Amino acid sequence: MTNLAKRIFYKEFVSYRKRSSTYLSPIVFFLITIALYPLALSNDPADLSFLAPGITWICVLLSTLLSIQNIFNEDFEDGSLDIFFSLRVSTLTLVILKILVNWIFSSLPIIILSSTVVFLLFLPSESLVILLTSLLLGTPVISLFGALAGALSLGKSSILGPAIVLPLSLPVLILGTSAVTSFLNGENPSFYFLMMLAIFIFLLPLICYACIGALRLHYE
Amino acid sequence: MNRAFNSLKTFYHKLGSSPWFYRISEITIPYLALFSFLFLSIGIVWGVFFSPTDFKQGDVYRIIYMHVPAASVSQSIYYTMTVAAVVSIIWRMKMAGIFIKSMAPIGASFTFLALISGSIWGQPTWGTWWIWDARLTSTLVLFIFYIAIISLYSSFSEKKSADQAVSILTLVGAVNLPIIKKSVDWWNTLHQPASIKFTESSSISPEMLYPLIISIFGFYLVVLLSGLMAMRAEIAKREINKEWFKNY
Amino acid sequence: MIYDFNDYNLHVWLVLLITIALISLNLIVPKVRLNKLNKLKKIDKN
Amino acid sequence: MLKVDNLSYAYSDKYLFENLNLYLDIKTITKVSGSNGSGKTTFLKNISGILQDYEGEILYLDDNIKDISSPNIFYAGHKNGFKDNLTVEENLINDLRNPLFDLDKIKNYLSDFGCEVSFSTSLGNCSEGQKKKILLSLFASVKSDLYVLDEPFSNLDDEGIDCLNEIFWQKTSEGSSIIFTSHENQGKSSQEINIDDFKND
Repeated sequence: MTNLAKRIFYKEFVSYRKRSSTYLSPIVFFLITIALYPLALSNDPADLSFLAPGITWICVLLSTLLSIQNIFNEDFEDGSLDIFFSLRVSTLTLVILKILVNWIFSSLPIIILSSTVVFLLFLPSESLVILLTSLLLGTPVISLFGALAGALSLGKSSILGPAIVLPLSLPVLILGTSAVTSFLNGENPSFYFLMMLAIFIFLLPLICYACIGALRLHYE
Repeated sequence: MNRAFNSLKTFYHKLGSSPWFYRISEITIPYLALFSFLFLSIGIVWGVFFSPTDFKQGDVYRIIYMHVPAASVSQSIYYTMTVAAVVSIIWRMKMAGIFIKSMAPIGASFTFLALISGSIWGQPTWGTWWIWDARLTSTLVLFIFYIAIISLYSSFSEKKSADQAVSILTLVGAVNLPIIKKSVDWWNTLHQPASIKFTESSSISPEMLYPLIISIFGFYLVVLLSGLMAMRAEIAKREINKEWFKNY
Repeated sequence: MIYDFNDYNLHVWLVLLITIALISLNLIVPKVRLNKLNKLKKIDKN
Repeated sequence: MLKVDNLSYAYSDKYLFENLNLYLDIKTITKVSGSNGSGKTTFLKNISGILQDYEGEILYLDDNIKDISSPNIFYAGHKNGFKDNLTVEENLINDLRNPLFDLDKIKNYLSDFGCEVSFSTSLGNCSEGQKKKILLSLFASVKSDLYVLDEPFSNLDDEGIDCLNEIFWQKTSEGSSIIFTSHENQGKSSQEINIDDFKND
C-alpha cells in the first residue's frame, strides 16, 4: 500500500514541478489582487492596516480557488484516471495525495508570500505569525472543497467551483480573519485556531469520500 | 407486526415507482390546490389587511406574514432534500433524484423571497436596503447553495449521474450549513452593529399570531403543491419514451 | 388600515406582489412544461 | 479465465449493446470489432472493471469482477495515460501498471518496434506513433493474466504491426490472454466478436 502511495505521490510531485503554471499562476494572481486593494481603497496606512487580515485572506482564498478547480481534469483528459480505476486500488490514497500535492504547490507559496503583506498593507508585524498560522490552518479546508468542486464538475467548465467553494469556506474565512483581529485587540486567538483545526479534521474524511463518490460518477 | 412492516415496505417500494407516483399525484393535486389556495389567501389577507397595527413598527411589520413563512419553508425544503439525498445515494432511488431536482428551484425562489422581504422590511427600520446581520447572511448562503445545486444538475447530460452528483452536493451542504450558521453568528457578535434586534419582533399578540400560523401552513401546502407538479413534469421529461407514459 | 398609501404600506404591497408573483411562477412553470411534454407525446402517438 | 454472460450496458436509457455473451479462455486472442461508437470501448472498460454500471455479470477466474480487489489486468485505452510534460523515462517509471522498474526490457521492445527515442526527451515532442510504440513496449514488458487493449494497431506502421502480432503470440504462449479492439482487419486473433450483432434497435 505505501509503495503505491509513494509512487502516486512521486508522480504527482514531478508532474506539478514540471508544469510551472501550477505554482506560478496562484503567486502572480495573489500579488496582483493584493496590489489592487491599496489602489482601489486608500493608501493611508491606518486604513490598510485595519483591513490587511481580511484582504490577505480573501486573496489567498481566491488564488487557491483558481488553481484547485482543475485538480482532476488533467488526469481525466489524458486517461490516467481510467487506468487508475482499472487497477482497482484505493481511490482514497489518490484523492488525498492529489489534494496534498496541489496544496503544497498552490497554497504553500502564497502563505509564505503573504508575509510581504506586512510591508504592502502595513499589517502590524507582531500579528504576522498569527496570520500565517491562520492561513496554514485554513487553506487545507479550502483545498478540500476545491477538490470536491473539481471532482463534481470533472471536465465540464461550470460556475460550480466558486459557487461551491466560497460559501463552504465562509467559516474558515471568518475564523481566520477574526483570529488576527482579536489578536490585535489583545485577546488570545487560540479559540479560532482550535475551531479551524476541528473543522478540518471533521471535514477531511467526509469530503474525501464525497470526492471519491463524485469521481466514480463520471464512470457510470 | 410483520404484516404492518410488509405493507410499509410495499408502500416504500411503490413510492419509488414513477407510474404509481404519477397517478397518485394526479388525484391529490386538485385537493391540494384548493386547500393551499384557501389557507394561503386566508392567512395573508387576514394578516396583511385585518390584523391590528403594531404600536412600535406601524403597518410595515405585516411583511412578517410573507417573510417568516418563506424563511421557514426555505430551511425545511433543504432538510427534505437532504433526506432525499441520503435515500438517493444509499438505495439509488430514481424518485429521490427527481425530488431533489424539482425541489431545488422552489427552494431557491422561496429563499429569494425571504431575502427580498427581509431587506424590504429592513429598509424603513434601519434606513438601508441591506444589513449584514446573521440571519440574512445565512439565508444568502442558503440561496447560493440552491443555485449551486441547480447549476450542478444542469452541467450533467446523463440523468443518473446528475442525481448522484446533486445528492453528494446536497449532503455536503447539509453538513456544512450549521457550521456556516454558527460562524456567521460568531462573526455577527464580533462586529455587532449598533442596531435593534431585527428578528425577534416584540411580543406578538394573539390576533397577529393566528394569521401567521395559517399563512405558514398555506406556504407549506403551496410548496408541496408546486413540488408535486414539478416532479410530474420531471417524470414526464425523463420517461417520455417509456411505455407506461406513452399510453397513459 | 393599510389602504391609505403612506410610504410604509408601499413596502407591504411590494412584498405582497413579489410573493404572489413567485408562488404563481412556481405553479405555472411545471404546468407549462408538462403540457409541452404531453403535446410532444400526442405527436409521437399518431 | 473470463466469462461474460448477458452483459448489457445502457447510456442515458439507450442500450449500446444487450445480453452479450463471451468466454475468454487462457492463451486466446480475442478481437472485438464493430462500427464506430458502437460501444467497443465501453465493453473493454466493463471487462477491466472501470465502468461497473452494467446489467449482467462478468466473472474473472470465476468470481465477480466487481469484488476482486486488484485483478491482474493490464488496460491500455485510446488515451495512453502518459503526461506530456514528463520525460519518457518518468512516464514509464511512474505508470502504476508497471510494477518493476527495469527499463532495459522496455528499451529492447522499443528497438524491436523500430522506434529510436531517447528516454530523457519529454513526451510532448514525441510523435503519436512513437507514443503508441512506447505504450506498446510497456504493454510487452508487463506480465499480467489479461491484457485489455483499445485500438492497439491504430497509427502503427507495418513493422510495428508485425512486431505487435509477434508479441501477442508470445504473450499467449506464456499463458495469458488478450482482448483488443480494431476496426481495420489487422491483427491475428483466435476468436472474434462483433458488438453490432448485440445491438437490436
